[in-house]
Amino acid sequence: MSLAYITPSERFKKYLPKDYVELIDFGPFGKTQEEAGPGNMGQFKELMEEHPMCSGCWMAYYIRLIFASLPCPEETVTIGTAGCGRLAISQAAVPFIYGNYGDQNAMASGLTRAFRLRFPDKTKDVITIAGDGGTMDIGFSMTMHSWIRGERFTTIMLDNEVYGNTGGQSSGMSPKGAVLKMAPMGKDFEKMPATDLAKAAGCVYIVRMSPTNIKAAAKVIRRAIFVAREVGPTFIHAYTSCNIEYSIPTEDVFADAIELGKGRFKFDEYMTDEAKIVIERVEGEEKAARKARKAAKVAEAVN
Amino acid sequence: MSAVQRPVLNKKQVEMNYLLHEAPREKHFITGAQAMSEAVKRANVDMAIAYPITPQSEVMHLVGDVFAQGHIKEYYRAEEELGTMSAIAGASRAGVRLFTATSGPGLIRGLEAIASWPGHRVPAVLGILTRVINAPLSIQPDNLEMAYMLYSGAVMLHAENQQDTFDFTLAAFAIAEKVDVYIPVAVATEGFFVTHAKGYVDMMSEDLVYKEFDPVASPVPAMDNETPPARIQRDAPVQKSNFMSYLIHSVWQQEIWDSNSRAMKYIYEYLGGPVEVLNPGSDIMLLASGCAAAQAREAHRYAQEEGLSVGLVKVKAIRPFPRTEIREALAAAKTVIVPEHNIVGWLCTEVKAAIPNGGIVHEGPRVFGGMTLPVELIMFEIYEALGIEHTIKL
Amino acid sequence: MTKIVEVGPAGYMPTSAPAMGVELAPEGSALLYGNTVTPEEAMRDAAIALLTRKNPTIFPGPQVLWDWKEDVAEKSAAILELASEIPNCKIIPMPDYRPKYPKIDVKAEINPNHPNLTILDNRIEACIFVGVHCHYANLTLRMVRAGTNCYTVALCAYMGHEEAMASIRDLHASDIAKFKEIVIEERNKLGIKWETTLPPENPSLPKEDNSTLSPADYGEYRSLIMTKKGEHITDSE
Amino acid sequence: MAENKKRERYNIRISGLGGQGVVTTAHILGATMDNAGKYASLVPFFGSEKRMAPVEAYVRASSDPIYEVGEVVYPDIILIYHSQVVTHGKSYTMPFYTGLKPNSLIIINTDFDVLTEDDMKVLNDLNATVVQFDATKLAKKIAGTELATNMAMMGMLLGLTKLVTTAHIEAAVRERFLGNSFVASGGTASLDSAIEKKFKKKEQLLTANMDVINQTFEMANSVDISGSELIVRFDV
Repeated sequence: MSLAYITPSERFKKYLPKDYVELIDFGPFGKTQEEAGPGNMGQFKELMEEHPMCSGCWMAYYIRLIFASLPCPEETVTIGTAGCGRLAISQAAVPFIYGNYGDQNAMASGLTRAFRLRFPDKTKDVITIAGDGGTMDIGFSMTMHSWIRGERFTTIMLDNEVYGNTGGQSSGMSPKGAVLKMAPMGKDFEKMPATDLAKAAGCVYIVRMSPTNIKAAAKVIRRAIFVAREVGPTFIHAYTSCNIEYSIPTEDVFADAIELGKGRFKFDEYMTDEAKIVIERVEGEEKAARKARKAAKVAEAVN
Repeated sequence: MSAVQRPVLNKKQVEMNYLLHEAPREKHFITGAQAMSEAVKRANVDMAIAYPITPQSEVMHLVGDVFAQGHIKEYYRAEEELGTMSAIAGASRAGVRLFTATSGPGLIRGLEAIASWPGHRVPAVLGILTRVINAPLSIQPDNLEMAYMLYSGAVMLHAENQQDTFDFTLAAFAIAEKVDVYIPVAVATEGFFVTHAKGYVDMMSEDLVYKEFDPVASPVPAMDNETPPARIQRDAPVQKSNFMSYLIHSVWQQEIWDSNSRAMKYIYEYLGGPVEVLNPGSDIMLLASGCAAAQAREAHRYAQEEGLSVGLVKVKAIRPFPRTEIREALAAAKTVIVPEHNIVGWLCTEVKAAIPNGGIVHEGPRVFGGMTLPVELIMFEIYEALGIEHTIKL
Repeated sequence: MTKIVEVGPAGYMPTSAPAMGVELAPEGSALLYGNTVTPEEAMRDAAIALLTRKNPTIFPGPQVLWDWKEDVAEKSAAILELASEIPNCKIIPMPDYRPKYPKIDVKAEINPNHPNLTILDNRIEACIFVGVHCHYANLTLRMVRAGTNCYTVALCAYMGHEEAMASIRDLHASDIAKFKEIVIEERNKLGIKWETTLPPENPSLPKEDNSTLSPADYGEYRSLIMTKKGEHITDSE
Repeated sequence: MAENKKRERYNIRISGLGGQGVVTTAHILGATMDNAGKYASLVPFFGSEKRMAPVEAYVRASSDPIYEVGEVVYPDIILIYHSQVVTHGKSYTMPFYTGLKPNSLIIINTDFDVLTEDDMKVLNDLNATVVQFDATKLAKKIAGTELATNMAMMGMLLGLTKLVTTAHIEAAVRERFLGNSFVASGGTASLDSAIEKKFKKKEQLLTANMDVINQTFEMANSVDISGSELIVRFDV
């Protein structure tokens, strides 16, 4: 774990803007989940800062949640593509690569392999975060082939079931019948079976969900990253509504997310036996570490 | 993970100047595809990614063999060219030395990503083994695809033969990685005519390699979480706001073309300059690049044997375009003949625009669609230009 | 000396210095207004600019602001020593390269995507860029030349910058120390009285006070965004 | 171009059918010239090298360095590996003598006279020499396989032109069958293994090939083609 590149040089510390100094002192770097997890995401400027998305954007919320859940933000690189999502992703203090249209999983393939050859003894996490269009339409072949090749990184699809950034066109992930731009008579084919495709292509950990439960969502993100480190490709298909194009009043965004969480985004978690072993081990270790810290705290209090 | 263990090789790392100019060389009789993969072997490449397309496939399968032999560290066959070129862009952010190659339609398919490499500051080396791109389908050599690369911002070298292919490819890595350049270098040569044909190549020992890639000596930080700044999106999408104008994008583009022009001094250093001129001051100057330069060289030889006032300008660097050098070389010419392997005559257009008296540039001869450019075709133009009677029947 | 690269503003869309024929100085030399000169000559002209123009400022970049490399401590110390010899010199850092949304704090930092905001707001007429990656330095220097009347000095660990009025290449801490000596010499020649003083600290805006916000400000999903330390989030379903 | 320059350099076009070893011949010819300290460049025809489909390969051989690349459009020497190239027009270059330069040489593998009256008139006007023999029969007779047809054709060519010695050829053939520096399509490689099985040992294969070549050298030595009739026939 290297924090050197985010540690201010001693002499310049007082010449840096405060929020940069706070990155290390109060930011999520080098911290445990209890100290810096989603439960505390309000305290970090990096995750709090004004996002450039529409008011009430559920995607912006989920992206913040992703960053708050990272097991090791100081060793993580995110990759995105054109779409609303990258506007928020680029606000975080984690490196973000913005490539060409839909090529995030191809980029991640190169990046992950290059990291492994340059840093054989380090863990560097790579996550692609793209919309339904980038992941399942324009980037489809690159997404699928990165899974088929067994590339070890995490793919997160922010599914708002529409091309929000270009003004509300129908996507492969739009539900059948949805009347959207470029589907003026209603979309005439089914929503693409993303998680089935992921399973067929060899993803070893797959979750479909509507991230309304903060703890459950964080757990899934971490599981996906831990498994990708050791076993193979992992995929999270998350519902992140577009309240503008689907005309969801801001105050109803949460209710809509809960509603879809009961419907086509019903929680579904798949893992291979190999993935399961990793999850059980890592979560066991985390639990033990939590216990140990608690015990130490109690001991300290007693003393 | 592969069950087969690749051997660990111990090689001597040297500077590019030593490698190209001082290291003892031995003559080999090999194909252009072999020449390119032999250069990759000596370039200490970290990673190669490619999607097969004829005639490039010969090069990249040989590079795969070179990987299996332990000369490079990582290699895979990607899903298609856009995936390939994007993966190169991704790997490049981690700070490794990269190579890929493609041909004709593959280049066009990957062009969206390739055109973004310079702006992304991707110092990869791209082999272009030329091939017909237009319908109907054909696998034959025709370098029209190079015209589509001219405005990408990449440095472009055009190899005449197997020896050039070897030397240019090797030098390309050093040029691409200079801090004041740091953009991709494309090394083009004609498919089949060079890739699948054997020629003599003087090569240094494969125990010598170009010194390791240094991701710190870079005009942009590697995105490896080792180099500051932490808050980095290396290629921020530019959106105009009250606080930002499009000026950032325009100066960024200028920077890419400035970097391209800064490559010229290294083209002099490693390749002896962007042009080779034989018999300067002749009445007729043949000007050509790539295989057309080989045909022109042959025509030049015949013309010398016949005592004709014919000179040759071989253009090695297409980008940066050697405007000054070409002006100088053509200053005394009465006629310039530009043989080319494409229908549009992209080199001819550039040459016409580069000199003050563009009218002396003769259009062609051009062949395309995989046709050979017989020396007789060039001789025909020379005789016609000089008003000499001849017996050439085409 | 013909000044090829001059103090701006050069206008709406200036020709780049390389396109005007400026080439990077060879090893052992420096660039001054686009001409190859000795490093001392360039430093002397730069020193006079920093001593005579308004609001001299040093813009340190990520390579010297963060503690990632052996030579950072030595270089950052040398930069501060140099700053403390330039009367009323300020230090405004360039801590990273991403554009600042929604708004940059121009007193606290400079950014390569919109450097002129900081330079114009602070009326900076002479500045030094040091420790900025070459790509971003070139972009910044060109925009500064385009839109401001600021004299730019580039202190570069690599090959220098055509766009700067004065460019020093292959920079080591010892070169910064030498520059400092030249600044002192020129200051004395100009008869400027100055006691070695470190520049003022970063004047970042005070941290926003979120304590006055109420959960009601955050609508339906307030609990997800505004969790406070110690506040327990139960399942929201 | 000056006429007197022509004979220092041979521009060879080889026309045959898929499976006859046309591309292999080009590579061996190239290596042979290399072994002799001379120069060669070759361009294999690529595309659909299916069995019995037309195949062309091109070799330039010279005592001076060669710059030119690409197909030989105006050849001095043409090798025809199969009578169907002439009779059925199984060739990418029609008629088979297209582009032939004056005073040139054509070697045809056939067991009957393939040239028409019209062909002979054109070739006579060009002062060409046509060497005609049944290379396939010779290959079967000496090596026991028609796969050595290309050796017979190459042997005849080199025997007539005397560009190299049999030692240079042997080294090249040895490199071709025992070395690994050869680049060709996958089909050629599987053909090799078929031959290997037939001969059990590579050495045997080599010897058989060399026997064919030596025999054609002898045949070539027995005639002087300069100033000969248009057609020179060998009995096998």
